[in-house]
Amino acid sequence: MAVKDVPQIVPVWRNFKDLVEWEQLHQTRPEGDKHSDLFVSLTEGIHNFPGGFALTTVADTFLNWARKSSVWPVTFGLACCAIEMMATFASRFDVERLGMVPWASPRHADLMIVSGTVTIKMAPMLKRIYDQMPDPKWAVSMGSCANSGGPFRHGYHVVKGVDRVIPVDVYVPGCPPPPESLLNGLLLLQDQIAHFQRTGRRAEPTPKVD
Amino acid sequence: MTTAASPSRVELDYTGSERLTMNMGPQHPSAHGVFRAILTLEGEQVVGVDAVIGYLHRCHEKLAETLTYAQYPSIASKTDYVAAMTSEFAYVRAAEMIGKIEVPKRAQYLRVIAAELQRVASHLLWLGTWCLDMGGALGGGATIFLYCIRERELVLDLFESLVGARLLYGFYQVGGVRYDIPSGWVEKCRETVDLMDRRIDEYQRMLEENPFFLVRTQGVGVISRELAQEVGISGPLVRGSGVNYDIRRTDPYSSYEDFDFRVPVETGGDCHARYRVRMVEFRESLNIVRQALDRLPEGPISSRPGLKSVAQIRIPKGEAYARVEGARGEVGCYLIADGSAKPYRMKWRGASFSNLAVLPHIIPGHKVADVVAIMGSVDPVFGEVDR
Amino acid sequence: MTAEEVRTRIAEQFPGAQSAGDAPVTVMVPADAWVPLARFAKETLGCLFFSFLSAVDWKEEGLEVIAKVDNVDAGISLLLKTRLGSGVSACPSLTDVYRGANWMERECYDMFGIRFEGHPDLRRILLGDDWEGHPLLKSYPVDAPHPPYR
Amino acid sequence: MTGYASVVIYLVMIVAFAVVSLAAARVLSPSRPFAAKLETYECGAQPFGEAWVQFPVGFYLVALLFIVFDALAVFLFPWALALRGLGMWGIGTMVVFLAILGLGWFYAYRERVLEWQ
Repeated sequence: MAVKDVPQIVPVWRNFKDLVEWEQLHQTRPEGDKHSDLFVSLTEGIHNFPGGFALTTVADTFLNWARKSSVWPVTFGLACCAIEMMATFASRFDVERLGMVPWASPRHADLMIVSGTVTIKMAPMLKRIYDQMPDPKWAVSMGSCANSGGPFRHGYHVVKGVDRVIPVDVYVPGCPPPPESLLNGLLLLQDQIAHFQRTGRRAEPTPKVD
Repeated sequence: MTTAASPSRVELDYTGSERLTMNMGPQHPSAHGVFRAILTLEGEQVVGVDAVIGYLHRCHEKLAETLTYAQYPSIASKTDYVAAMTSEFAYVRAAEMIGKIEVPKRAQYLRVIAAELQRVASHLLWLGTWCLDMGGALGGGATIFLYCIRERELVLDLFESLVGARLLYGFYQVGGVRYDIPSGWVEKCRETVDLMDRRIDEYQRMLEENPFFLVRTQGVGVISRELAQEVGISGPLVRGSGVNYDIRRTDPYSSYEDFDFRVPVETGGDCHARYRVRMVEFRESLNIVRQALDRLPEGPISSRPGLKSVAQIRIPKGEAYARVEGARGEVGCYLIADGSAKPYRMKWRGASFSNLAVLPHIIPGHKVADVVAIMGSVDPVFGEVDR
Repeated sequence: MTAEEVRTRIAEQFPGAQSAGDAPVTVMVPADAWVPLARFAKETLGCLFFSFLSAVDWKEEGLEVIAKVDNVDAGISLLLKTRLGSGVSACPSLTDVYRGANWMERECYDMFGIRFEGHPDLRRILLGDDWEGHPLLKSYPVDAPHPPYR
Repeated sequence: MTGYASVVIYLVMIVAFAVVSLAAARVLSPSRPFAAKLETYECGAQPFGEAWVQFPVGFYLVALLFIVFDALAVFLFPWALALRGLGMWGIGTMVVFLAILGLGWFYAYRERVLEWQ
């Protein structure tokens, strides 16, 4: 039977209920949490001098390089992904060569890798630990449970993604993601930190999603 | 506090009356996951424990009522995610018991090989994290952790070539197994098993004469024989307390009766006894894998046709309780089928839930550092505790 | 001690009990004979090992509490069942027979809302204390919304 | 005069290191204190009860012993560096010093302070 050329309906991402729900409910990073106001006013002052911009961009790249190469993750294992995270921390897929020392207390950590399912009873605890980490801090959501609730999304006690609790910078897909893809996520995070401009604007994630 | 007889002892008994309540909370390096113990302390002595669990309750039993028999095994592996093979085994075996589905001999042998390799990998992770907890990341403990994870990667490579996944597999299916052994896998498996034997001797030499390890584990966390049975702890814990209960021996399933292996039983009941039981289990599992590889029969790997639709497997009305000897004890699945493609009710008997239930009975009286050693020797996995 | 012998001893001890099967010997008793049956299984039949305790929601016929106990040395396993009757959600507690029943009954209360009389501290074990409803009942929706997390 | 120059430079460097690192931290670090961040960290749970409780005396004794033997270690380092120049006289003084502190240790050992019941 002749296939009439039916007008192709290209689904805009507005049609997906879950994506719209994500847009409303996901947490975003507070403004200006990467640089102190004193530093920003200092750099404004330097820009008045000739060649000031060259100095601040060099300072910025140096500062970003320093931050990028020693991002300490807090060991925050929730479920199965925690075992894969431990395998990434251990001898074969060593994260210490990226400068990441797994640390137990949030007071000395810069990065929180949420590895596992976030349940409703655990969410306030997770929020409190994220709050107790000193700025500047980042969050990596590891595994499909943390990304969007994963295989347990329809359970009554499961939070549909950790970005409803804390702002997330890098999502690592997989259930559980093998250590290679977690390392890839951490390298993406390091790129994001390295390309961060002093003006507080976050580097645009590529590819561009309209 | 036992005040010693000799008068010359400085009376250090507890002068202050207040007690400190402290959280060994969900995010704790030695919490083995999300377990919160509210400890009431008198100085260093733990006086009271109130265990708070449920931080990883992922509604397994409610989801089981909405997922069909073909879908749920991959979720079942997320209950005990450190020994994922034996978790799927329990669910699949329960469905086969109700539906009286016969499993071909080769599939039974493949299941035994996968389950025993999984027990070795799970015990390696137990030994690594336990020594990490006791020695501390910067203390001596990290060495054993790094060695054990290095060995565990060898077993995970075997699973990756067999199933394609490292930690959570969909290997078990109602009626048999999903994948067959790729070519060259048997030689690689034998080579890994021989290497593993030498490495376990290495750990044994490292730990057996280590005075710190002996002081931290001997006489710590003693579980008496009747308390063990009354609370329902199983696996290496109950065999460490002198009860000869191993489901592979009392209720042999999936042709375990073809293999001869020794069930280690210690009567000490403390952390060291559980350590010795697990070290013997390492070797017994490796022997079983060798015997299974020698006598691996030819034939089909599943008694049911390939899966074309999700709701293809229909189990007639009935109920069954299938139990499997997991790495942590008796993993059971009580299934009630009502003839449709989804079970009516599924109760998951997690071994770690009962193993953890014994902690409030044995921890009071120990020091705070012993709580860490006892938690490590109980080796709970919280996907199984909170289900 | 075979399953056949177990069934006869239970039949003579508890006239109201129907027992069947031999892998686990399933014994169905009315609710008031629940604790005596458990004590009988523990003391005379030697079933010291307490495997698990749970419940099943049969919609109209009401809730059913099940418990599994094993005699490890003799190799007998017993599946004890009792029907609470429709609309009834109270059941005598086994904690003074088996200490392992403490957490199991707290989970049954948490998931099914069954109040166990005689339980030392009956409160929710898996869900938060401020959680309304008992999820494993058939009337509870799976994908229950819980703002702001879901 | 030149002997003291190195000491002065050394002191200046010590002070400068402390001042520069603290100033850099204050300038560069985005400090956004708010209530939840400044709360005491108790493994993620809400801290309850207060920590001002009477501790048993054992902790205090262990702290005392630690300070005593830490001071001992501080004196050992310069002594070990300069030992070649001191010769037998140096060893003799250190033996006397160690004997006195050993007395303290022996007393603590005999009183079984270190055995934690």
